[in-house]
Amino acid sequence: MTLDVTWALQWVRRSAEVVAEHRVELIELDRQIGDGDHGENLHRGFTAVVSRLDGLETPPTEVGEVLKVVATTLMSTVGGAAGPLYGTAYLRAAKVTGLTELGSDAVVALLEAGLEGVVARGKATTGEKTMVDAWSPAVAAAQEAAARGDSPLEVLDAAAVAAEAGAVATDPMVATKGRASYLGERSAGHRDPGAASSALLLRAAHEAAAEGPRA
Amino acid sequence: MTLDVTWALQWVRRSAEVVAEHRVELIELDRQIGDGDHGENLHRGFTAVVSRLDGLETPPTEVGEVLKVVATTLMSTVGGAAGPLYGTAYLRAAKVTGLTELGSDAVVALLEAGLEGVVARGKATTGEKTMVDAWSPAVAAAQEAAARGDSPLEVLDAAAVAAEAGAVATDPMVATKGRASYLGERSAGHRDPGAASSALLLRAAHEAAAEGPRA
Amino acid sequence: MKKLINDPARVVDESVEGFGLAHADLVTVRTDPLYVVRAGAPIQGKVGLVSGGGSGHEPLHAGYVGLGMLDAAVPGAMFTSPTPDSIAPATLAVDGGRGVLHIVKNYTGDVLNFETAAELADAEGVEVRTVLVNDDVAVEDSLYTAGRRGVAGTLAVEKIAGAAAERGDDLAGVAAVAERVAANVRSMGVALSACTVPHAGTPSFDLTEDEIEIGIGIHGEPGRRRVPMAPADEITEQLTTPVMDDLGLGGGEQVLLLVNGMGGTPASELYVVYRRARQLLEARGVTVARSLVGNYVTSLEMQGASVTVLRLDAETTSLWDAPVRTAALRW
Amino acid sequence: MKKLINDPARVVDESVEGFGLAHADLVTVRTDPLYVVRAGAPIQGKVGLVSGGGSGHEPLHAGYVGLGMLDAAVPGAMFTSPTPDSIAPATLAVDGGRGVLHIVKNYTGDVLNFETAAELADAEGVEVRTVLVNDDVAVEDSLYTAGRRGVAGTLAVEKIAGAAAERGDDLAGVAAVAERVAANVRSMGVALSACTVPHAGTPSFDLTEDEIEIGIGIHGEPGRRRVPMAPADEITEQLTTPVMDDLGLGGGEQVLLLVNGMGGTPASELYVVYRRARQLLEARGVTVARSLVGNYVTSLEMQGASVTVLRLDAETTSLWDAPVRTAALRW
Ligand SMILES: Nc1ncnc2c1ncn2[C@@H]1O[C@H](COP(=O)(O)OP(=O)(O)O)[C@@H](O)[C@H]1O
Ligand SMILES: Nc1ncnc2c1ncn2[C@@H]1O[C@H](COP(=O)(O)OP(=O)(O)O)[C@@H](O)[C@H]1O
Ligand SMILES: [Mg+2]
Ligand SMILES: [Mg+2]
Ligand SMILES: [Mg+2]
Ligand SMILES: [Mg+2]
Repeated sequence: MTLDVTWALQWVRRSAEVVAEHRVELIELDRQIGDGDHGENLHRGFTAVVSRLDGLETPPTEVGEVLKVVATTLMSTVGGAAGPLYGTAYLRAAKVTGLTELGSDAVVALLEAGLEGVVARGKATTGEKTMVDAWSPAVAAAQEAAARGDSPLEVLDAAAVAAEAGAVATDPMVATKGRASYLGERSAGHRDPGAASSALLLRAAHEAAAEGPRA
Repeated sequence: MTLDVTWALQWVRRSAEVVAEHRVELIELDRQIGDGDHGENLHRGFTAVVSRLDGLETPPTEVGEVLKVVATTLMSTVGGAAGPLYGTAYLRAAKVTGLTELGSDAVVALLEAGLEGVVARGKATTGEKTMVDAWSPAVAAAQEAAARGDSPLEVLDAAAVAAEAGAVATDPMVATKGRASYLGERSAGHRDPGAASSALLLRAAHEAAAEGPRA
Repeated sequence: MKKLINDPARVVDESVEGFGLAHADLVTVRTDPLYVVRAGAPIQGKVGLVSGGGSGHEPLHAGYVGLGMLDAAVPGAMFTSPTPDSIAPATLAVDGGRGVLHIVKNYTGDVLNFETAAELADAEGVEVRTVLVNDDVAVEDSLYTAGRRGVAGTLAVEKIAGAAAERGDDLAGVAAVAERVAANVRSMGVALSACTVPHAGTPSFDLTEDEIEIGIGIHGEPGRRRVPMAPADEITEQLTTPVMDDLGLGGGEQVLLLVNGMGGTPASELYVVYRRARQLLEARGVTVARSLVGNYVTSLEMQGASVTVLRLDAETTSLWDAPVRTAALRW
Repeated sequence: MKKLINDPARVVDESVEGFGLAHADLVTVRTDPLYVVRAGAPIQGKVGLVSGGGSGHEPLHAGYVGLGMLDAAVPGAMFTSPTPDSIAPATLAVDGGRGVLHIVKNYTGDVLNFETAAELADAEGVEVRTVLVNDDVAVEDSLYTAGRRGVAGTLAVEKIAGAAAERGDDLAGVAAVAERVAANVRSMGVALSACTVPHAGTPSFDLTEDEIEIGIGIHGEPGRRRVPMAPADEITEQLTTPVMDDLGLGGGEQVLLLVNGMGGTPASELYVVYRRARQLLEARGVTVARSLVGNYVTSLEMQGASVTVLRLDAETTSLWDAPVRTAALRW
């Protein structure tokens, strides 16, 4: 499908689904090196996003409108570290997508803005065992894919693949940002929950595009 | 051996030993239907009795003197229900034994006084699942044995056998006195810890008499 | 068993020593025998108030020694009543010339040991009156038992009688107020988990993941019945309804509602229980005029709670409100 | 998991509702968004104090709302920082015209959410200053981490800054006192057992019968290291020594010693820890001038404790002593 507002809405719904499906897994990852709430927080947040979108009187007409609803709803319902971080990511992403349909470059711009949002708030760089370790390779892969002329769908796939690899790559890292950093060396050997959820959300973006519009 | 002050001292030492040996078992019985301290309380008490007797400047010369030390030390170190009950039992027993050597009738009188002490303080009758259910048959058996002319040693044996049976007989009873009574019907199916410890103490009296003086 | 202790045999002594150091402005700890008295005791011209019992129920009783409450607390071994030879000296130590009230939770051991202590104090010329606290409605057929247990209602008796003593009531007067509180207070408790007495080392009973014990006391005893785990609102009903019924509470009455944690329950859960208990009282037309929520009469680290309701009258309300300065209760 | 709750998703709301009912003389609970304000807020002419954070640490923060301490507390979901859209309204609700101080425990989530809330309040014309509490010495290489966590030392910052606001200090003054306390308070904690967050349903970590976690925070996170169970005195040393060292405490100094229970530890054990911590301080020539022992900053039903030491000066001592009237702290 084309990456228009229908795609954006579908991305949100698919996000809510994957977060619900992986709620327990994300809680468990966070329990290992954090405080065990990441899956619950995102689940609460995306449930709120969906019901907020469902409740809108006039349906959004642009991708950016949808992402802005996601941003403000996550900020006001998720809490913890992930709420402001994802909230700012979606807010920045919303700003660069004042278009009715996204091409490959726009997808890259969206992802870049998201990463910038996370970094602006969280001040983390790669290798600190945070969601940046999923977003950063995702952006790089998307840039490469767009540069070699891939379709928007392919760009999203490249981003998701890279984010998934990035999440896996957090396993051996010693955290130096976020709650896991309190564990010092003991944080090694566990996957960062925020990196894992980022990979899920980026995969959801690709799936929403691949699936075509739902009934 | 003759039932003189040496016997009384040996009874105390043997009591301290059996209480130490059965400490965990008595705790466990009390844990089932009470608060799990009976073994610990008696252990603390008899340890104190032995060290008090060891510390006496002039060794006691009469059975009654020994029993009075037992009484006051238990009263001041055991606490809970068992402290005052055993304390009063030994105190009453001490009074009837102002003799240098006990015959069968004196043994009976000693046990009768002990039972009276328990009943005076605790107001329990048989069948209420308390130490009275050990003491009461013990007294009856001792009376019978003495009446048929048994030796003091045999009288003590009869008392111990009856106390042991009496303790076993508390198993199916529903407690109506003491802490186990709070459980109502649920107290059935467990042995009363105080009856169990009473049987141990009476058996110790017999063993002390049977053993002969120690080195 | 994992506990922040050094030696099971020394835990009471070390704990009370720490308590005395932490609250030297309020209390003095005497050793050999061990008891805790209000700083400056005896207060001349004031009736003395002494309570005590097995340890493991902290802050009861030492946490309630101070202005407007107890003059002395006598800690026994864990879950074991203290002996007369610590109760009697504590009694003598707080006699200000107007006699001493013993506040005794109704357990065979406590009753017997305080009885002897009272005789000993009497022999020394100190007049002693005793009030028994027996607020636990879980013990239903009290005719056929050792009687009802004293549980969290003890706090109310100590607070209100303490205020009466502080305002200068004589021994008969303080005892009468204490009796009135004891007659109007009822409690019932639930355990979600057992507790472990240091010297025993194993939990006081064994519960599976979906069972709870209703009608427990404060010594880790099993309760009256074991029931399946249920939502807090349902459990709270099982505690509050018998309490209200036994008190015969009717519309228009005023009460104090105490939701007491057994030691290992998060405060957040106690407030969930409080919320429901209050709804139930209000549904009967009863006004909750005073409230207290927290760990006040505990069973070591047991998870669970009890609901205590005290029927208030104008005098007991104002005595409840009177100033109190103790380690665990102050206003 | 056995808890006195109805629905994991409703526990914070129901608990705070119960809290508001129990302490209506001290606080008012606002809903949608949820926060707790001091009765009568805003107090005109007084700097407002707002704190908040994930729930599960009760009595922190709502238990400290009232005269001489906080003006508002903002509870998040269990162990989850609240969001700006509850923090900002709470901030506006307690502005008495002289600005508001945010007291924020140093966690990424809390910092970010309070940051946004401060911006929102600022946009409404309310001046906001923020003090970060980061007293946990367990986080050693704070340059390479999110920085030290805020744990039980938060209580001291809230109490002392609250007293400064109550006496009429301006926002800069209250913030300066709060910073001074934050700079002079250190803590370290131990867990004997984990805790279970209602929505997770499984314990936050798994410990065997003879292991403990040293250097834990207050969110059920594992600590810095897992060590074998040891006597209380040894454990207390492992907590107190790093705290004293980090503060650089020397002979002749005066401190406040807070031994804090994590929620599931019997009071008797906390006093055993207090006793040893005090011995260690006194062995360095430090005077323990003020003390507090109890469950003040908890991790649900976790068994364990933390040791907090605050270096006192004349002003902070008198602010500590100043009257306070909250649900969980009053004198
Ligand atoms: N400074 C940061 N920069 C980027 N991501 C971060 C930062 N701090 C935390 N995170 C991410 O947030 C995730 C945790 O989110 P969550 O569990 O919802 O919040 P909290 O830690 O407050 O409980 C971590 O797994 C990590 O990916
Ligand atoms: N009223 C009573 N009369 C006789 N024996 C009693 C009475 N009450 C309790 N006991 C005995 O005391 C025993 C319990 O002793 P112990 O555990 O030391 O005291 P506590 O019940 O105070 O913990 C019971 O097993 C029972 O045999
Ligand atoms: Mg988390
Ligand atoms: Mg017992
Ligand atoms: Mg006992
Ligand atoms: Mg969190």
